[in-house]
Amino acid sequence: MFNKILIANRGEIAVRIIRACNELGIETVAVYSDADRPSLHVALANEAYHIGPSAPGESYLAKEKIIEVAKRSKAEAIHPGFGFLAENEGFADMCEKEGIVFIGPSPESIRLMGDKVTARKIAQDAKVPLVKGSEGAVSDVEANVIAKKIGYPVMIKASAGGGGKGMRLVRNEEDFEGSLRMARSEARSSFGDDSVYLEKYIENPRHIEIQIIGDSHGKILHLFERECSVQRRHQKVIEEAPSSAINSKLRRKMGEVAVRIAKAVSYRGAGTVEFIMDQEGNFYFLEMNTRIQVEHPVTEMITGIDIVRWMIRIAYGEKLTFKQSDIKMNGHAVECRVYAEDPEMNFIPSPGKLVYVRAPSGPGIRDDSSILSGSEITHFYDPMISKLIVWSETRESAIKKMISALREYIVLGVKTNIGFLLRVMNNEEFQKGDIDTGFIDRHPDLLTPPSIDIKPALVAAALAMRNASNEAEIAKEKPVSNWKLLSRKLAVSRNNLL
Amino acid sequence: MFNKILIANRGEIAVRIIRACNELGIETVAVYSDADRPSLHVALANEAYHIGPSAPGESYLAKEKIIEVAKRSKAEAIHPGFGFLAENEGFADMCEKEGIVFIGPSPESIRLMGDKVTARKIAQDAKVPLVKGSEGAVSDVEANVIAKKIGYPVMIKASAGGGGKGMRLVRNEEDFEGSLRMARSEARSSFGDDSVYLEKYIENPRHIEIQIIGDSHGKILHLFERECSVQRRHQKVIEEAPSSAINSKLRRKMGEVAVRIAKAVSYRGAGTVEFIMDQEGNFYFLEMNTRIQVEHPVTEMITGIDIVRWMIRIAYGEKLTFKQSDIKMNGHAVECRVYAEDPEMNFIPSPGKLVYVRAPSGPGIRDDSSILSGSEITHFYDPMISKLIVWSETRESAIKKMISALREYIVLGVKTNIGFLLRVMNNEEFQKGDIDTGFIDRHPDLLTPPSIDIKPALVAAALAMRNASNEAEIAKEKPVSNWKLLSRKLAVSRNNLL
Amino acid sequence: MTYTFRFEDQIYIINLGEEDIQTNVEINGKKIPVEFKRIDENLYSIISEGKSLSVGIFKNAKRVDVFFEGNLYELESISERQKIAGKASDSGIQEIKSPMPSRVVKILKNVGDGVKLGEGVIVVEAMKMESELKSTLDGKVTEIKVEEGDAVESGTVLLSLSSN
Amino acid sequence: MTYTFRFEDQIYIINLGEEDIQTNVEINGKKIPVEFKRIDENLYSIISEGKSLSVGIFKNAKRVDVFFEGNLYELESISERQKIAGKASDSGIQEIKSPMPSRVVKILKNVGDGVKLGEGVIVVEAMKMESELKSTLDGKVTEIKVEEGDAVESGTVLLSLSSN
Repeated sequence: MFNKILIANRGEIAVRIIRACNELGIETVAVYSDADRPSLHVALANEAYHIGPSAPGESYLAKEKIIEVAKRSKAEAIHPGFGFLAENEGFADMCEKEGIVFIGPSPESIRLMGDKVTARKIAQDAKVPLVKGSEGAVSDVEANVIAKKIGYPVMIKASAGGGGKGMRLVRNEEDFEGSLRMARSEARSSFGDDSVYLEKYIENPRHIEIQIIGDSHGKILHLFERECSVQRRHQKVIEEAPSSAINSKLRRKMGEVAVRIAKAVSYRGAGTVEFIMDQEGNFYFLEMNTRIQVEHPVTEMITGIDIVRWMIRIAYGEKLTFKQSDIKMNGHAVECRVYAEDPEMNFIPSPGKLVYVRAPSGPGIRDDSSILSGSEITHFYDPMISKLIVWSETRESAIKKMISALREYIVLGVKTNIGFLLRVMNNEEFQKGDIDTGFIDRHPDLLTPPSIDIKPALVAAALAMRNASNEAEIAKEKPVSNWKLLSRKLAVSRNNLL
Repeated sequence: MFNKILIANRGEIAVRIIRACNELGIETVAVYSDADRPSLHVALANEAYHIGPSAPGESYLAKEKIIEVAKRSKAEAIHPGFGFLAENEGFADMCEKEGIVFIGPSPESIRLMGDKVTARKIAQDAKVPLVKGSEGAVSDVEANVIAKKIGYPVMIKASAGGGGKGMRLVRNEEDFEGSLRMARSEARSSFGDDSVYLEKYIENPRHIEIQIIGDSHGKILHLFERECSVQRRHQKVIEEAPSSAINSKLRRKMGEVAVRIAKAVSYRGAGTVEFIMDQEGNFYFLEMNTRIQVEHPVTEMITGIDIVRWMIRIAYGEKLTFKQSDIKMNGHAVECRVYAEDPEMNFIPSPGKLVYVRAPSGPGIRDDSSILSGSEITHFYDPMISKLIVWSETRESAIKKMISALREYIVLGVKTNIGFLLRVMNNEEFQKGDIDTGFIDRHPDLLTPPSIDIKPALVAAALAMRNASNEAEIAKEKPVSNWKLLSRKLAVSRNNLL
Repeated sequence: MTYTFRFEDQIYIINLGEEDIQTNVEINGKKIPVEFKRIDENLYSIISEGKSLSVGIFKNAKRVDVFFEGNLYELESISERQKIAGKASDSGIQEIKSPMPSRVVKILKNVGDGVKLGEGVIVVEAMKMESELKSTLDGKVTEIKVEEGDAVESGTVLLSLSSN
Repeated sequence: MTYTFRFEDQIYIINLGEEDIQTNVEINGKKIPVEFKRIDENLYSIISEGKSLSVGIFKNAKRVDVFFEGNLYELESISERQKIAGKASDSGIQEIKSPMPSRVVKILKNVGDGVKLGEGVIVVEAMKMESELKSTLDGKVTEIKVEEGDAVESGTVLLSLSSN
């Protein structure tokens, strides 16, 4: 096995990879930007090196700096995590040339699947169902014509895209031009490439994806599906496995299709084939992500297979020790992404210092996080606080477990989506499994906390004030604090006010 | 299902039961002593009632007070957890008479198994192998004679005992009298009953126990074994499932024997049949614990069955929904009990305030705890900080995962056994599964931290001093603190000293 | 000790003793039996008539954040002077502020334009995502304080609206 | 700033600047390159020549507890006067102290009795368990300060031993 691995990432996925390395007896090397000096991935790795300023372009995307640290620290392999350089064929290529193992697929696989237009062609050749759309990237002029031909609603997507960025849904011709502009502008700033393509928009589809895993000896297997239909801003926020919309026959079929696509690009490592599924259960190829996915834990929970550990073992050349029929599905897993964001403000990120964090724990609870009290959510990176994952025997009890865990979660200092997640878990339609990508839009009531008995909050707030006052007193060693004086004044006149 | 349950316990097991209730949609009622007002079980329950002073006799053992709270809060059932009233037939009886469901076996089952002498007779009748010993409790005079007859080494055990209290191993006649006195004195203070019995001591046996579960409709199943051989002070500290010493044939046989004993007392709920096993694989009945066990999580991890949830469902009258052949064993689980204790001082408890606690988390990690930064370990209760449980595909990777998790654990303010647990996990014999109840005695080297590079500790200590000095400065608003003055004096003269 | 807070345009006066356990608390003159215990730096256990709650609290300048059961409640601690002003306010003027450091991408309205509750008025970009900020009332735009392309700090007032 | 500690009868003098990052630290006059960052209340990340460690620290009166990789190291912060005394000490006298509030059950030795390293000298009971406290040296009992049945506090000196 490798002696030492560099993790070219940050946050919870870097911590996740460090823990996997520990379990394989591999030394770990962390890299960090200015903002990440106090991060947990730095503290938990065996070695840590500073690679530049907080902006990703100057640190986590700086290929040469990362390669240099790998060479200096004698790391034999690099795990890219997700985002940053994970789907950067140039980086995979550089690693290869420098004699460092890139823990992921070949640069060629990344290239083929990275270009969404090429990916569509490969899927078409592999007889995988596809949604109607443009044949590749389009100019502004073409776009309008094609949009009309395939018929509204139409989806504009960044060719180099992924993760919902540079994506715009257009419902009618009037909105097309503005949306096209916004999509191109986002695509340019996110991927440095503003080419976009068009697809027929499937009304309220489910988002279903198949986890696949392949070794370097030609064996490719699938680890069943994940359902990621609950999305906001076109980004996943709640994921589960298995999907309540899929029976074992459909599961087998989708698994086979996914393996077929992976085989078409001689895929190696962990990857995800994403589909959308309409109300009738027809599924269409969306894209393939050639990396570990944020939501991989739900698959790990129901299969007992540690995907990150296997990525490393496969990169070292090991063979998969199991076959398709050995992989069993057991129970149900749900993941909630806990974000520093404001659901009442269209889920806008809420960066800031996490003054206090207390995560739940206990049976069937997994908290994948790199956060501790005092950590900072900066605007440089994704504002995720934690991935809270639960496992239980059935979907019903998994949802109840998630509710119990979310109610235990306490985060102070920033706005979070915890209340929103709780309201989704308590929603009757969600509990029935009646979900699709339009779920949140259909339920604006989920965005706002219900009115509550304010009494406990008032008592708590008064306690906070009293505390602050007591602490100030101790610090100042004065017998009467300003708070006290102020409060006395208020007390005198309070009868006039009520 | 029940609407409301009272939890007649404290600490992590109370928290464990509250979480199980949440998942079943049951309201929870906590009770607490003076010392436990700031405890997590109080904060997490839906309702909480004070029941008396910190000494267990006046609170957690005060049957009437607890029954009174149950009636006042309209709780329909009481879960006793372990310890305290869990194996108190009188309490189970009182519940029955008051129309409150006792979540556990019948008072009769508790009585039969609670008296170790009666339990031996039941086992004998059920054709379960037994170690040679006295026929019941013995007087001081008899004791000496019987000890000589069965031959040294001999074990003295409290008739009303359990959990290693009131137990003494005697290797030769000279020590017998003193040990008998100590055993009786411990038995008296722990159980209010100083009667003891004798057993032939099996040299370095393994401690193997079978988890059983029975519903009130006559179905009794077993959930395989746990190995709890690593013990200090005759108390378990590391447990795992499955045992590396047991093959599937022996597993089936021991499971059948355990179910046979349980059937002999018409057992209902979760229980554990404990055996010792000699080097040749012969096993002997030790005792049956008629309650949930501290180490139940390892069984939950390998079977996917939530034992605490099932206890509640069974108490409500539900039938077990699975049969013996449905129960599958998957992977390997290890539990380490993290204690506030000092391995270098014969594992003596180390009570105090936990100034800072940071528990590990992530895939396959389960931390069952009721502790947070600022919690107090008092001398009133068991000094357990947490049960750290890991699951992985194999025993080897589970041990590596445990090592990784223990290295992440940080506890300040009291002495802990974390370093000791780490040294056990890294021990070659332990890794080979070469363990028995004499393991710790054979490895005194595990009790002491190895000498290390002290440099990081020195830097850290200096940082702590600098911090304290800075904080004192801020508080006092003085430009130069006493620390600074002191340090300057030291700096001037330090060259004289090295 | 008396503390005064504003929450959702309501004013609450809380009277709280110095003891931790079994204190009677008064809210707007009404006594409620309650006891509480600090159990961690920012965490309190509150028990009132048997009901138990764990509540996270954080005092941030004049604001107190209270967090429980997944939801954050921001209470404004107010002084005597503000309290009187608060009673008289509710003037129907709302400011659209930047919720974080961002760049103004597009201003969708001109001064004097009518706006409906929930209608988008300005697009900002932050963390590589564009967000449309929406009107919080039915009314019209009274002032625009930024230009397209401006980089703005968290809390910068972008536009003012007044209600019909 | 200079800090002095005793650990396992060795004295260490640490010279530490005020900066958090890239400070050169001197231990007993020898420079070691190190940088550190506080990452939580009691938690520090220390990086030295690439090697990373997370270390828990807690200053408790004159003692600093340092916790990492599962082990607790108790360093005694010492003053100038103590430092000199420390050099001269190591007199071979050891005190057996009660590690927690407990009751003396049995005293196994008399004054003058010889003891071996690891031999039990006194039995105390605490938390319902009896514990035998053992000699930390080869030598003899010089003083017994308690009687059987005494209730003692944590840290109470029970016996004094001197080495051969």
